[in-house]
Amino acid sequence: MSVVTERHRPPTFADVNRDVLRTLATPGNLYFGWMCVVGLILTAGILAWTYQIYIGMGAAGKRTPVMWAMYITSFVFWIGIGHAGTLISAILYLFRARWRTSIFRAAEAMTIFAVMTAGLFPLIHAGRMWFAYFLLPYWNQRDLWPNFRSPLVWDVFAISTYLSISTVFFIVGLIPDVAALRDASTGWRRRIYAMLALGWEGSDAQWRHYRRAYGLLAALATPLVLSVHSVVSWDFAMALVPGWHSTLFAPFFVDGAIFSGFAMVLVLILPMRHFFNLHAYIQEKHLDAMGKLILTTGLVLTYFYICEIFTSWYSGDHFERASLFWKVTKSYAWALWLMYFCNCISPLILFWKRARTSPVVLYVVSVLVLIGMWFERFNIIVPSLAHDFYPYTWGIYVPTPTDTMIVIGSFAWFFILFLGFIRVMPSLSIVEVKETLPQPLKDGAHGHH
Amino acid sequence: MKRRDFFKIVTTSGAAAAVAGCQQSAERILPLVVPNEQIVPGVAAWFSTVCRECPAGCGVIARNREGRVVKLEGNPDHPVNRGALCLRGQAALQGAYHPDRFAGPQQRQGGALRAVSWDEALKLVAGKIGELRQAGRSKAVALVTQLENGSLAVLMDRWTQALGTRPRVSLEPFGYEAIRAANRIVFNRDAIPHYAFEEAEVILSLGADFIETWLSNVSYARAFKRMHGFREGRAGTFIHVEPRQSLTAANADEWVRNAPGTEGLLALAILRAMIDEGLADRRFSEAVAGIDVKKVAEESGVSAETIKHIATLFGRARPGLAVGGGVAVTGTNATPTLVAINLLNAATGAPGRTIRFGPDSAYGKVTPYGEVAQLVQAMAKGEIDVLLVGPRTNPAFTLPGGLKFADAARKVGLVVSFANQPDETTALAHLVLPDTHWLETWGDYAPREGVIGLMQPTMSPVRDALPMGDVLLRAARAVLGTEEGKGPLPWASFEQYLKTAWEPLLRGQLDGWQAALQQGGVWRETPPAPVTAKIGAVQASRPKLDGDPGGLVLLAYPSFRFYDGRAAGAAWLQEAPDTMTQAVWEAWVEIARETATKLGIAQGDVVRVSSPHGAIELPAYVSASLHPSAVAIPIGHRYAPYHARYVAGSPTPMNPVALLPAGADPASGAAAYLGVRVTLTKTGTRRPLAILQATHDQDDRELAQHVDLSTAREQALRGKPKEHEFLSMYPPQHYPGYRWGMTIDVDQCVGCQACVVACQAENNVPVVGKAQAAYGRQQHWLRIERWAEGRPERPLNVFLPMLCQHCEVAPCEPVCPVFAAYRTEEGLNGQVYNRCVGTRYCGNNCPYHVRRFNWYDQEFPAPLDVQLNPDVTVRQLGVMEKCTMCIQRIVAGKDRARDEKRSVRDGDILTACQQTCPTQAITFGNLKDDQSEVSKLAHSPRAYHVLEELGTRPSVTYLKKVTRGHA
Amino acid sequence: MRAKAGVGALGLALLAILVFLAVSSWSRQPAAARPSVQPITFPHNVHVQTYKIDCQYCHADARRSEYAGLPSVARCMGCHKITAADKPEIKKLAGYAARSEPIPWMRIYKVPEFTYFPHKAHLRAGLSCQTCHGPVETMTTVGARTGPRLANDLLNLVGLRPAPPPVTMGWCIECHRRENAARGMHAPLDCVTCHH
Amino acid sequence: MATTETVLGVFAHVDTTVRALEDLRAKGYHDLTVYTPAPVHEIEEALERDRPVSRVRLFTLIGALTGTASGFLLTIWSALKWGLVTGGKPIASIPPYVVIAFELTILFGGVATLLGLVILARLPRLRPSAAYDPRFTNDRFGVAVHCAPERGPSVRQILTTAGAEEVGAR
Repeated sequence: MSVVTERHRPPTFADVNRDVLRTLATPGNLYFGWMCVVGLILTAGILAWTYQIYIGMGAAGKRTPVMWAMYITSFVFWIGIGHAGTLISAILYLFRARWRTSIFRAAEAMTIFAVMTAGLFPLIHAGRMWFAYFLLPYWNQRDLWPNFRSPLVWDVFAISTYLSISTVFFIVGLIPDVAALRDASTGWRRRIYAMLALGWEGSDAQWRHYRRAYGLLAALATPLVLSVHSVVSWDFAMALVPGWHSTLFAPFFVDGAIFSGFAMVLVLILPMRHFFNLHAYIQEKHLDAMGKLILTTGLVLTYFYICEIFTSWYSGDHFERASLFWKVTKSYAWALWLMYFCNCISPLILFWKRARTSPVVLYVVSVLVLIGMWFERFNIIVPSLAHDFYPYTWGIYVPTPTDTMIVIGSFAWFFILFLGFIRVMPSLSIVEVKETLPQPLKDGAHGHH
Repeated sequence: MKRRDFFKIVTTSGAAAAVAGCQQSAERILPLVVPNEQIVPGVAAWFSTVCRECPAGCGVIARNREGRVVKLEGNPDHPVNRGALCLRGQAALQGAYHPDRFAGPQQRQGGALRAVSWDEALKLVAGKIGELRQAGRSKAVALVTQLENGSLAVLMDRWTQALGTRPRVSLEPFGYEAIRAANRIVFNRDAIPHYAFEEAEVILSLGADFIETWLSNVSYARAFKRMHGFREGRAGTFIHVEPRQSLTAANADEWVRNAPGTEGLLALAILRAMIDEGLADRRFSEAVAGIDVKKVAEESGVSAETIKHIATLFGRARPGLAVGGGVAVTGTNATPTLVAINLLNAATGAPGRTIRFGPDSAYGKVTPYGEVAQLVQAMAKGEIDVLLVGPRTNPAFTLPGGLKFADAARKVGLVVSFANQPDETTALAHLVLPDTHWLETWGDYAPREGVIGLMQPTMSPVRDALPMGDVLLRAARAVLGTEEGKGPLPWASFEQYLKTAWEPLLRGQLDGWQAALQQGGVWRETPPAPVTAKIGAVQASRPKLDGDPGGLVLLAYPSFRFYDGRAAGAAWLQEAPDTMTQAVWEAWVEIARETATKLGIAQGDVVRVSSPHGAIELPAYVSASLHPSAVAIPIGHRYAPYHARYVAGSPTPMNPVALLPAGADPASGAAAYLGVRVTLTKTGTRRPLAILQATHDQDDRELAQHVDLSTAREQALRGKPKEHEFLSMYPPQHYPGYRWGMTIDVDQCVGCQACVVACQAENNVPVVGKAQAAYGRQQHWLRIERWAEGRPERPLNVFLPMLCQHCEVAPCEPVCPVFAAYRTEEGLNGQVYNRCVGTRYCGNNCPYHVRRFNWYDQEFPAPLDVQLNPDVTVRQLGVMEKCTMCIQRIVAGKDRARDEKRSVRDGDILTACQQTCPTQAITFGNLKDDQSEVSKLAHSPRAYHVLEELGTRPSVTYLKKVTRGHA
Repeated sequence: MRAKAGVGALGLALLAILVFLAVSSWSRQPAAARPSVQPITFPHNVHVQTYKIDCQYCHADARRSEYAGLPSVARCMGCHKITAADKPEIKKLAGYAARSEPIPWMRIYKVPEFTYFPHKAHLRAGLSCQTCHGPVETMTTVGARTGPRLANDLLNLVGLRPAPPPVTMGWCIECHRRENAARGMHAPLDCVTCHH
Repeated sequence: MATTETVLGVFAHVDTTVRALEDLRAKGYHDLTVYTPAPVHEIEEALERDRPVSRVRLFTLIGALTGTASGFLLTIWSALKWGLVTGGKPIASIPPYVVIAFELTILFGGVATLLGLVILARLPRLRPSAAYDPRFTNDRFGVAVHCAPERGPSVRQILTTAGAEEVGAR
């Protein structure tokens, strides 16, 4: 516990190894308690899903015309969350933003788990999930293939690609760290880590290929990140529904995704920093940088909201205008205004540096942003459908215990994965932290030993 | 139950096997024991019969597949309905397959009905009647049936004579006795004539709901649209006077809202105005001597200008037709009112042209309500020991509450009901002898003079049942101690009697019986008899009303969905919305907005409606159009026991007849449906109605379009100015064979919902129940929307049947990830259920919202599952479904054409909705053929597409409604 | 260590629920029919080959109906009142006839609920029964393995294209395509022709 | 180890390691393996002068191009199988297929990159190489020199002079 107390002195390479390995020690009661709570919620969610499969989609509150509701809302929400990780690891890597190093591992893990959570929702949502494999292209005796014109098939491709590439990226990034774990552990753990480390030694040849491959992966992942949420946004933009049919959607969704992704990163990192005493690695300047990013993306999002309102007014399209007016004033207006408050107003506090460096303020803003971003998707999906072209069928969606439980259960699923992860894998990148540390020099100012 | 399983059931039923035995293992196939000549498994056999859901007596052909009737259609040869059928006729199947049908005869033992054998049951009846006969009290036996005028009626009358009982009572709750009485007075004919709506130039209806239930709704709706529908520049005018905006009122060019009970005064005032304008003969002055148009205007709430305007319009018509009916002319002043209407007719030259005595309606044979009331009084006095109540007759439900039928029935020693499903009367009966459903029985019925419909069993009985005629014959022989072939009632069965009775009718015709069976009966032209009108003074006054003088006038009107309640067992009808309110399942009390505001009642509040004779509690429907002095409740809403699965909570009585007094119109003996004032009290609870239409305001979206008559005429002559073509980035679509399309003439649609139920019957569309329907989960593939424009209290109503538009550029198709939705080579929007994963993307992206998702696995409670159309898949939970344009009929039509080595022509393929439409608003056919009807209509100047600006290019073309401005 | 055991138990419980979930969703799939022994050992070979009875003599509905139809018990008895009346199998038949009971044959050929298959149209196109039903004239009781097979599906999955098993969609389509190409027929390939 | 010997020097500092490398280079020792806990720019620079650019990018390129091609092939070929029209669009609708092709480009490119890494870096390695020491993933740097046995002492000399904490043969 040496380094942390001596804030004035940056950690050494050995400190890094020790501090990271410390996070993998046997969990305490607090951790087990959390696992239990999250596990119970997850169990309830799974039971709700089972019930829904058995009874039919009617168990969820969907109806004509609101045939998509909380499941797709949560799907888009989780995909959005999944954006921060790859953004931090790929785009910021290419931009050589050094502050990313202490947070990117947690963010990447979050990405993968968020995408895994998101990936469940199309299944939960499908009326006959047992035939969901129809969406995959595979050889079959009937010669039937999916309809590649459907944005849902694009989703299948985009999301599975995103999950694969993120996982590859994540695993590649983990290899040297797992090697460090291997060298520091004993017994069966050592054997498992040894297997996962693929015999990494950190030789110059390995590093050479590794760095090249990592750079290329980052280069591939960058357009991918931007494309995935664009594709998801096209689920809506390609449809005819007023409130969905907009060319604005791709950048709008990508920005929102980054916005919510960073909020989620903060929601995960701040407690980690607190409980694992990682103040030396996750410093105020890191928080400050993320605060700035949230503020920026929040302002961009506000601009998009204004554009959205402006275009539907300026289009002169009767359906668009009616839809907008209805959203702003009628049954779901509370959700819309809640969203505006969370996404447009609450991040403004981050204009102050003191707010950006205060973990409490950041945490509160992040939670608000997450709520706001969930409702953003809700506001795009539900009210647009509830008040679309055909007045005969207009109707309000009312959630049921089943779909509410499933959505809450999805958060439990995400957190259980994340809580599991931080106990078995280094949640800080040992290698990259070392890279940013002052090098151990015998003759330099900082050298010691 | 899967749709094709009944291949097995049927085939077991070479003999009359009960459907209960249908639980076969899924892998067994059972051949017939003895081949049945008429039935080929997999090929439909059609049997003609007569619909007995109301006394209109439409001809029906029943589609029999593997021994079970799966669909009813109107008999195209029948002169009454010409192939069309109303929603009640379509839903009659659900009566035959009613899940609560009695499994056999029942006897009340210890308060509950228990099964007994036919022999025991018959012995009981015969014993009781025999006893009375021995005691010389034969007159203590009473037989009450629905209106019968064929062989069964003759047989029953012979029966009553042979046994010396009281004369038979033909009980029809809506008997139109006052029309008969008025005709007696004015035209000296005790009859209800045939009204030739199609010949009239102007129709003036004073409360006659001829599109809903009045006399013969299918026939008159059809004739009305022939007169009223826009055809090559010609279109008649229709003025309707009623305090409530009924479906018929909504179809009027001008709906005049009057104070309840002032129809007679209005008729006289119109006549007065006609005379003043010189549009009617001076001899009619005598009749309207005391009438002052201004005073009538004051009393009726109809302005003097309106009265004069109507007089001008109607007076110029040669001929016109004035009809009176409905609740508003069934008060204590009903006869004078209808006399006044008769005089209007006489003044415009209607008799002999639009009003034809000769082909008189069967309704003329109904026992007047006054006599029914006498019977009930006799029962109450204990003069009746045996009461036999025929099938489809439910006096405990349909007789006014003031008559206290239930109390009277408790004084009867033996109440026998022939109903085959439980109702309010079987609840009082000591013995139930279930009659066969009319689809399972022999019979005949003459809806009007000259038209005799012949009934034959279209399938074997679904449950153990005997025709009432057989039971009566057997009982009588047991009483009289005679044998078969001897005595006054020698026939072995009613079937034998029927065939004997028909012999003289068919004399001289080779194979006459077969021909009559095939045609569905015999008909010949009956020329109209000349009549002269007798003009005398008319004492038109307001009706006498019971109850709190400060209360609201109760308008208890027959529901076009349930008639008097006999059709209410069909879940299809419960879920077919009332077109005006778009409410399903539960009944409601329609309260004028003014009254609701005053009493603080909001829509869905449960309101207690009380009269001196009873009280019922119903949810409120707040109406902007109802006359403020009235409240309206539909008659006929009741639930069958199996409806419990569809409606949560225990059902409450919904019958407004229970609030009515026992009184009658003294001149005719007609029941006074307009007879009581009621008071409303809020109960404080809420029970929101299941209303399917979110709003009647189309918010300038031009879904239901209309054009005024002069523009329509001009365009019909000169053609419509060409509109811009929609541009496309893609090459035009190629159709190698046919291209199917549909046109729907909004001007022809009267909103009767027949197509909705026909579609449900044809396509195995499930019923979902009140809560689900209220939550937007109804499964109908076709719906009729009511769009209202203009002032809410006097709106212009347009009915828009909405179904899958089969768009050429369908928004639903490209979004489907698995090609479950795609465009077929024949221009349909295909939906492959077994490929569907249930993402519901198509449902979102369909701007018309005609796609229906299976939120649950919908059940078809046995034996309703036997009705399922074997040609249509029963959809599993989690799949999307929608209108297929009856693809199974298209396949069958092409198959037939190919057998004959030709291509499909107009008429080869009729969709279920098109087939049953009384006004022929729907046309289906090949759009590639320039000569087909559908092509011609699709190029009409009135043609438009719903939400055309979206560029979906639908295959369904609508023709605009033609409005008459201010008539 | 207790904490670890708790986490493990939780994990196991979740796994169990997931398995249940999988099974419950799988059970929603329609079950396939299984062949079984017929109530009477009916020798097609004797009837068709020895006595040269036309298929449609017994399956008389094939040319006019969706279904091929089964002979009524009366039709069987038409011959068997006299012919071979002493054989045990015929006695069984006579028993059904005497009791006025239908013979509970096991179904061999069955298309799924969501598939419309008309015999009539295929006969009109000139197909012989054997094209689909195999050499029935050589069989005693008809037996056939129809419908999708797992092995076939797996082979397909890896890109091999084995011949589709009889009475599967691939099999229907193959024939329709072949006949359209080879004989200029107009066998429909439109989904909703069979699936409606 | 008949013909060559491996001499390992363990360093605690970057500057000493770089110095050792420079010295070895100057003396003509090119057959080196350097172990570092993290990539160090200076060390890389010292080594990179001798070494070619990693060929991983070739894998990436081929993978990505294969992805693009298979994306278009799969979509167009499978659409032609049944030729179903949806929404009035052509059977082979290129714009939507671009999305699939793009995603497959990335997917195949990424997988190929991983493959390239695994192949070129000779992963997975079942047994650690002789010169490896677990400290190299912690805070120590290793320089392994492969040389003829007779040159061993001279190498040791260079390493020790440069500042190695520990020098030994492996």
